[in-house]
Amino acid sequence: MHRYRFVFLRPLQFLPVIFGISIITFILVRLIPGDPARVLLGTRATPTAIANIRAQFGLDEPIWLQYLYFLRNLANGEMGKSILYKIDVLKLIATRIEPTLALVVCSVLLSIAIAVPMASIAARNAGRGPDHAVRIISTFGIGFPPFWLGLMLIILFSVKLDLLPVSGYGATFGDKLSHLILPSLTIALSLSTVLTRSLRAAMIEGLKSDVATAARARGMPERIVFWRHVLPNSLVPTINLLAVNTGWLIGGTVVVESVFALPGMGQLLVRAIFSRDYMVVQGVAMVFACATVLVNFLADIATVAADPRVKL
Amino acid sequence: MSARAVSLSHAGWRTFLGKRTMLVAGASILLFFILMAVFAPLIAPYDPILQDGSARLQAPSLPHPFGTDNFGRDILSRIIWGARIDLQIAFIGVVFPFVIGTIVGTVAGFFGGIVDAVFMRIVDIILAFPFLVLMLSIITILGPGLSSFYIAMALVGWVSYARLIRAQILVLKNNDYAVAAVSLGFGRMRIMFRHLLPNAIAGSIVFSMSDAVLVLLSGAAVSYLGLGVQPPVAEWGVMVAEGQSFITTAWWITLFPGLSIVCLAFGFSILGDALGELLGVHE
Amino acid sequence: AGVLTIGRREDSTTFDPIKSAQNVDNWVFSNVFDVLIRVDKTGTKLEPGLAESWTISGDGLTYTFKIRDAKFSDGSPITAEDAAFSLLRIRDNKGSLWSDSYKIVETAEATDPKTLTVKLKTPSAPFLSTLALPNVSVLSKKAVEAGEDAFAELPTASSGAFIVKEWRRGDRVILEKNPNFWQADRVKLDGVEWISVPDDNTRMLNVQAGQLDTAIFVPFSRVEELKKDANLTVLTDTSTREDHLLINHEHGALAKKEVRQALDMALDKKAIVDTVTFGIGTVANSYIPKGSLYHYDANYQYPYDPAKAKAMLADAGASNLSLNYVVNAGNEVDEQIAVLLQQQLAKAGVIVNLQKVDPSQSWNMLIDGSYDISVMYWTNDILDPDQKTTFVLGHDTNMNYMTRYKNDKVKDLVAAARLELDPKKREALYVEIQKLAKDDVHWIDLYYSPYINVARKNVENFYQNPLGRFFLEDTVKN
Amino acid sequence: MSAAILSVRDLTVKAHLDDETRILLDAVSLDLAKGEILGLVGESGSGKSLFCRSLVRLLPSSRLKIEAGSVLLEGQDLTAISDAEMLNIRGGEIGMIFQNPSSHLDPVMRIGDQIAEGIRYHQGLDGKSARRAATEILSQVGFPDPICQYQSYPHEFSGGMRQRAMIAVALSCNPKILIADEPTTALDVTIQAQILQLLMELRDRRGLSIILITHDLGIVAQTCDRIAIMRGGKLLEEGPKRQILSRPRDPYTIKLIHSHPSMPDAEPVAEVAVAAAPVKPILEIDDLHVRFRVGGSLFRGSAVKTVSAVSGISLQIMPGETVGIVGESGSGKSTLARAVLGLTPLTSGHISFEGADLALQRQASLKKLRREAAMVFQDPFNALNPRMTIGQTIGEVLLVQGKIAKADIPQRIDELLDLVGLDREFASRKPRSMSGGQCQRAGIARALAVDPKLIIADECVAALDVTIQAQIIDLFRELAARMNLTLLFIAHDLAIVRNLCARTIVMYRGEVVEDGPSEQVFSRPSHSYTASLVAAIPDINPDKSLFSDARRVPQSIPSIKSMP
Ligand SMILES: Nc1ncnc2c1ncn2[C@@H]1O[C@H](COP(=O)(O)OP(=O)(O)OP(=O)(O)O)[C@@H](O)[C@H]1O
Ligand SMILES: Nc1ncnc2c1ncn2[C@@H]1O[C@H](COP(=O)(O)OP(=O)(O)OP(=O)(O)O)[C@@H](O)[C@H]1O
Ligand SMILES: [Mg+2]
Ligand SMILES: [Mg+2]
Repeated sequence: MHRYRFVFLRPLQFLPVIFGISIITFILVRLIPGDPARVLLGTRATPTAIANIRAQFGLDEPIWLQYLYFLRNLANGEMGKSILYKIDVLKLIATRIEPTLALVVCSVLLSIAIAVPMASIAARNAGRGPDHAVRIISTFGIGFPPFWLGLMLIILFSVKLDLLPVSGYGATFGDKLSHLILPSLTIALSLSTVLTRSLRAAMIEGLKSDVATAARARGMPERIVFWRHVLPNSLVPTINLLAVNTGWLIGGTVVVESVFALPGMGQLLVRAIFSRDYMVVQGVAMVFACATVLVNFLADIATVAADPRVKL
Repeated sequence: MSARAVSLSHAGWRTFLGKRTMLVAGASILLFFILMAVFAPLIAPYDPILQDGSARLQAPSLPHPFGTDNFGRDILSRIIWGARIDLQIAFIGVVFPFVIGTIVGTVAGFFGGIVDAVFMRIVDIILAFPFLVLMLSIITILGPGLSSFYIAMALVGWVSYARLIRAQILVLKNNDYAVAAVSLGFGRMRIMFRHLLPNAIAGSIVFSMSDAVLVLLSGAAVSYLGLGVQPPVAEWGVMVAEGQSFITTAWWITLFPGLSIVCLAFGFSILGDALGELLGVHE
Repeated sequence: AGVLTIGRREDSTTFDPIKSAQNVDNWVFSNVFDVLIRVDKTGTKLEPGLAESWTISGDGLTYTFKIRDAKFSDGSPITAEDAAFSLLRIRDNKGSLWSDSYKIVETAEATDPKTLTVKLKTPSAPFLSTLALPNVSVLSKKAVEAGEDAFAELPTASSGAFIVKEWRRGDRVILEKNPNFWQADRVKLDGVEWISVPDDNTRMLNVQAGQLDTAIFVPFSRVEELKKDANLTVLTDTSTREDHLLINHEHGALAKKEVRQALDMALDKKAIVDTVTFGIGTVANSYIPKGSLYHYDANYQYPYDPAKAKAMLADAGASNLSLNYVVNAGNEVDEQIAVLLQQQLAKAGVIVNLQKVDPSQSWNMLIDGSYDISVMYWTNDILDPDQKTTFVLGHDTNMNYMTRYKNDKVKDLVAAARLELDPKKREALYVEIQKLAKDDVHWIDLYYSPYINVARKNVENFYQNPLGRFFLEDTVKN
Repeated sequence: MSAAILSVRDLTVKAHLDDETRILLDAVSLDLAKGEILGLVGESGSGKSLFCRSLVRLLPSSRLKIEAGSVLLEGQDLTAISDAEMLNIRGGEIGMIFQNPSSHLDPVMRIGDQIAEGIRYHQGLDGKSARRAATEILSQVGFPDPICQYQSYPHEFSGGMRQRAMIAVALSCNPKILIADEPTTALDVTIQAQILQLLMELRDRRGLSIILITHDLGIVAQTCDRIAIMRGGKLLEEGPKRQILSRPRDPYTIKLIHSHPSMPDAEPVAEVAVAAAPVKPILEIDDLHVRFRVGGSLFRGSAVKTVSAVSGISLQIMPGETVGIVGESGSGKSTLARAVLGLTPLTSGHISFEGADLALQRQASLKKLRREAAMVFQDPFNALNPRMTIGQTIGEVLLVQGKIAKADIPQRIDELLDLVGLDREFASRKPRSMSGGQCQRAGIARALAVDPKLIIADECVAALDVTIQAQIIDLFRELAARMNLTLLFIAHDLAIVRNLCARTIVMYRGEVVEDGPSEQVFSRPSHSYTASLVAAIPDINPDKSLFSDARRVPQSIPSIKSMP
């Protein structure tokens, strides 16, 4: 299957992107005013203590030298030590990666589970009541700030109805899953609206398309026309939309993780930014970037799988 | 085969309105907020930042239809004044990315080759870059406030527009009228900006409407993380974020600004949908 | 019996006590490690910890501690050797954030397995208090030397009431009762889970929904509502927290004492207490908080008088005063105070420009002096007032807590008070200092506020002392 | 008309638009006999497709409604039955083939599955038997390796194969009637002949009745038994093929027949007396090669392949010549044209326009070209900027070229519009509000605005109706004669070239295989490829059979296009 040959070659393309991101994060975090040593020591820090910390983490070196060290570490598969947590950044990230990953996956699945039926209903009733209803719901879904929405969900489902845990993550699989429902729903409510809009448009197009006409002309009932011909043809733009939105989605997890106290990378990142834990910010940014690149890569594979015409 | 001249008689307008309900509805919502912003000093019943220690945390009532916050400030007045800031956020937060992205996308798509490759790698990098890291870093570098927010939005947001426009230009530049323009000896600038861009831009205009919603929400998220506009300025996102602590005791502090965001977002969305239909844009 | 779950804002960062200066860590340190000398529940007295008793030589330079018969959780005995090791480690270790505070220690040695002898370079009244810091807890020499990094991850031996069973990073620290703790009989709980829930609302909702037993850091705004909940008790424990308005004495008119006094009069602290703390705090009148050692209750309090303030400003030639107010972004209370102060000062004709920056940056701005006024708070780490006094008034390296306040008379008094070992005389010195500082308006004291925590009704004796330590040894969960 | 399998009576379809109700089909009555091929002919928009779609109640929009009339299929009125019953009629009784197989086949479903889908649904067969049946049908429509081709996706096929696949899908449920809506319009003449032959064979083998929609009378003449002519939603006349072709009654039919390019009485092209004096050629092409890199790029992997679109062409074009370039799709005609105009980089060889060599002095000769050569494009709508009025479009050219003073531009625009036979008021119209023919005239006016010596027209009439085609060709003929233009006319319709051009060049796979005076090329083709091309033109005279053994087109699938 030569159409899939890009799978082996594409990763080469990632290198410049990852490299670019490493430089940008490196410079960016160091441009932020404020000093990790001071954050670490608090307001009562003495100048000697601060100098001591700076020396310990190599922050007194010139930036370019720090970057070279960083690259050298990277080549050895390390990302330096967290200033705040004093452990290896990769090790730290490894402890935090699962909740974020699980959250993203659940949100995407849930969004799809919401978007496909919504879009189908809308598209098959285009211009009529159900269509308008879907459009109104989805515009409302996107308008609410997620932190507010999340809190409302907690109040409703956890406090009032006592159905689901308020926050946190859990230890067993089932436990984790029940903790993920509300946060995923919070993200899915906005993500699904984006997907619904795109799917709906593609489906309406598809229902009017020649492919659908041809299927009807050979006597296929509307059900088959829709599920066998229209839906598969609508998927590709949606897959790409999802891929493009990964960065945004990951950004969204930051707020949701903090509302739902999920011990993921988003929380780690926010705390790292506010405490100027350079190495951790760098590390998380790189991991996020790699994840985005990877998701786009997977989306490419999915696109190729979903549409035999596509060559990459 | 003669084309019918378009004349909008009275009845014509009626059918126009009939066909364009969405457009009209979206535009009206937007207009409503614009008027609200413009005439804020006239219609707001109270000074939006004036604190009244005797009227703290009052539930909605006749003198304060939307209630008051923990400083005794009138929520309605703050929402009305907030419209100024939020419309500004939506507008500026979209315009700069739009302009930058459009220019970059046009140039990259038109010239192709190395120019395109370089721009697209930059786009890749920014897309892969966690949006919030960039946003938070830039805002902390420049100090919280609107201008930092705009700069952050512009640095990140242009990418979507550049991608959209570039994709369009790549298709359009092989169109016969573009080839014709080349064969007739037109200059590159003319071809790019007079022939290609006007035909490529509809998608971006539609997208800019939903982008405005995202910008508003990013503003709110930034407020949640404490980096929103400087107090005591009234801004809806900040109002929702600040009101969070009263969410169970004084729901009105968050609900009304929240609803304002939703309504404005709603206006933008349906305007975007309608424009999309009008301009024949397929998402 | 039972496992107590506590919700807090942030997760621990490490278990190596010398490598953290964060409250989040100190709370857990004091559950897991014991110190030689403890601060009691009231926060005003020292009491024996692992040191059964101690003596101080006449010159105030030599301290001799008798180490109690106690064991680490791994069963090995706690010796003077371990105590000396811990004290020297916090002074000498490269990664220690506290070296400076223990530089005063000349030597520390185990003269016999149960006797620790410490020699100081100079006499120091607050020295004993500093031994109560959780950061200088007694660690097992053997366990630490087996691997510092591993120890910081998960301490293998603890001298305190609990042992660390598991640390789910970002989520929770799980503690289990230490059967070898020398006061194990006192400990009722089977275990404790410190759970991080960053969002204030979520944290409160967790307790309301019964998914957490307790939550700390209750926002002022929630107290009223939580009190109404029949399942909950809202605990307000005296703290050493004091919120104050820093003034940059080097900036123009602010150098004039009269101007600073006028500002103090222009502020309606009662209104702040009412609006921001919902009446929970109390108006402050001294930099030494009410309830702590040597607090001078009768200290002068500038009256709220905007008209007089305006007049005074005019007299001082500062009628068009315009101030740059650095606000900590993301801090709800700070932002609220800022908004309030802005309006209050406007009444006295002072224009305040709010500049919101994120906290790590604002410290830099304060240190660099690029501010006019800014609100900060302080909570004592140690029982002795010396630490705060030195930082705030003693012309230390931090420019008197970034205010650039200079008064040599006060400076001398601070130094004298540090060396004075007689409590009576010391108190007199501190009263004098408090009076002078008030008169100079080195900063404007705003309010004291208690620690506010919330617990389910089935939790008893959940208590935080003024220095912030949680006495979970006594806590009961029914 | 005894054994009418399908009889349509007074079928009326109306469109309920916002501001008016339009009658799209006006009481059309027609009969289709068993085993008969009925040709439905008419200009674009006359309602041919709509008629066929209304037979199976697949109207393109919910605003269109069948208002009156009946459609009797073996006595059953299709306008009255339920939707569920209709499902069995569609595909089961009446199969449809569409003009554009590329867009009607599901791109993400295997060809075989698309065929099997109908079989399973209509005949209730299980997967395996459906698969076997589908494979059988594939071989019936001429796929040489049906088992393998069952697995293919539409995009892997050439146009001709796709149309065969489309037919296979339509046949999958054994319909009695096949409706073929312009099944060959998108195809090359040679492929067209193959498909038409396939349809006739199927009719013979299966006893199908076929309605064949087309706008090419030649096709009708070659394949149908009866002809029906439509215009503006009305059936103008109907009758046996020979009767209509030889004794048309309606004036429109007469015009249609007479504008057919293959009509023998179309005036022979006057051999333009190329000045005897040795003139220099206006255009000289010497051993031109144009290769394209396909697939691979530096990062995208997949080995870089090159396609030779033009390989080794040498030509000389004299001033004032009208040269037709013909050849099947993909033979490199457009590439040649673009290369001449400097729109595509040359791989090797030389092109010199009035002595300026494009390879050696690129800038200079491009400048010259831009001022003295112009191009007319295939798709008239696509060639004009949709956002500009015709006046703006032409004015812009005049402005940029700067050959005339700014003040004279409006006047010149009027002159140009007059020249191409457009009303002056069209200056303020946008392409969207104009018909294809009008747009093409505007495109020609834009080309003339350059005041060119050379015009290259690439398939400029392919997208137009026959009648409009004839008008445009007349316009070219007139312009060429009047303005002493050199015309390079690219087409794949040989009849048109024969009609317009004095000289014809035949291209095949990037090479020129024949070059000479048109009469000679068409009557005595020297290359076998030319011969097969000529043979595949459907003649309007039914007696010059397309399918007679002498002209027989090979039936095998591997079309020239799909060869490596
Ligand atoms: N959805 C629609 N709404 C309104 N009018 C329509 C619609 N579809 C087709 N028509 C009109 O119906 C008429 C007949 O169209 P039809 O497609 O049958 O023409 P045709 O003869 O097949 O033309 P062509 O040769 O271009 O395929 C046209 O005038 C067209 O404008
Ligand atoms: N830009 C390009 N990149 C790659 N291959 C191309 C390109 N343009 C043309 N080709 C290939 O070159 C060959 C000749 O194409 P060209 O368009 O010149 O054919 P044509 O004779 O004009 O066909 P048609 O009648 O379909 O217009 C074809 O195989 C085509 O696929
Ligand atoms: Mg048609
Ligand atoms: Mg071509």
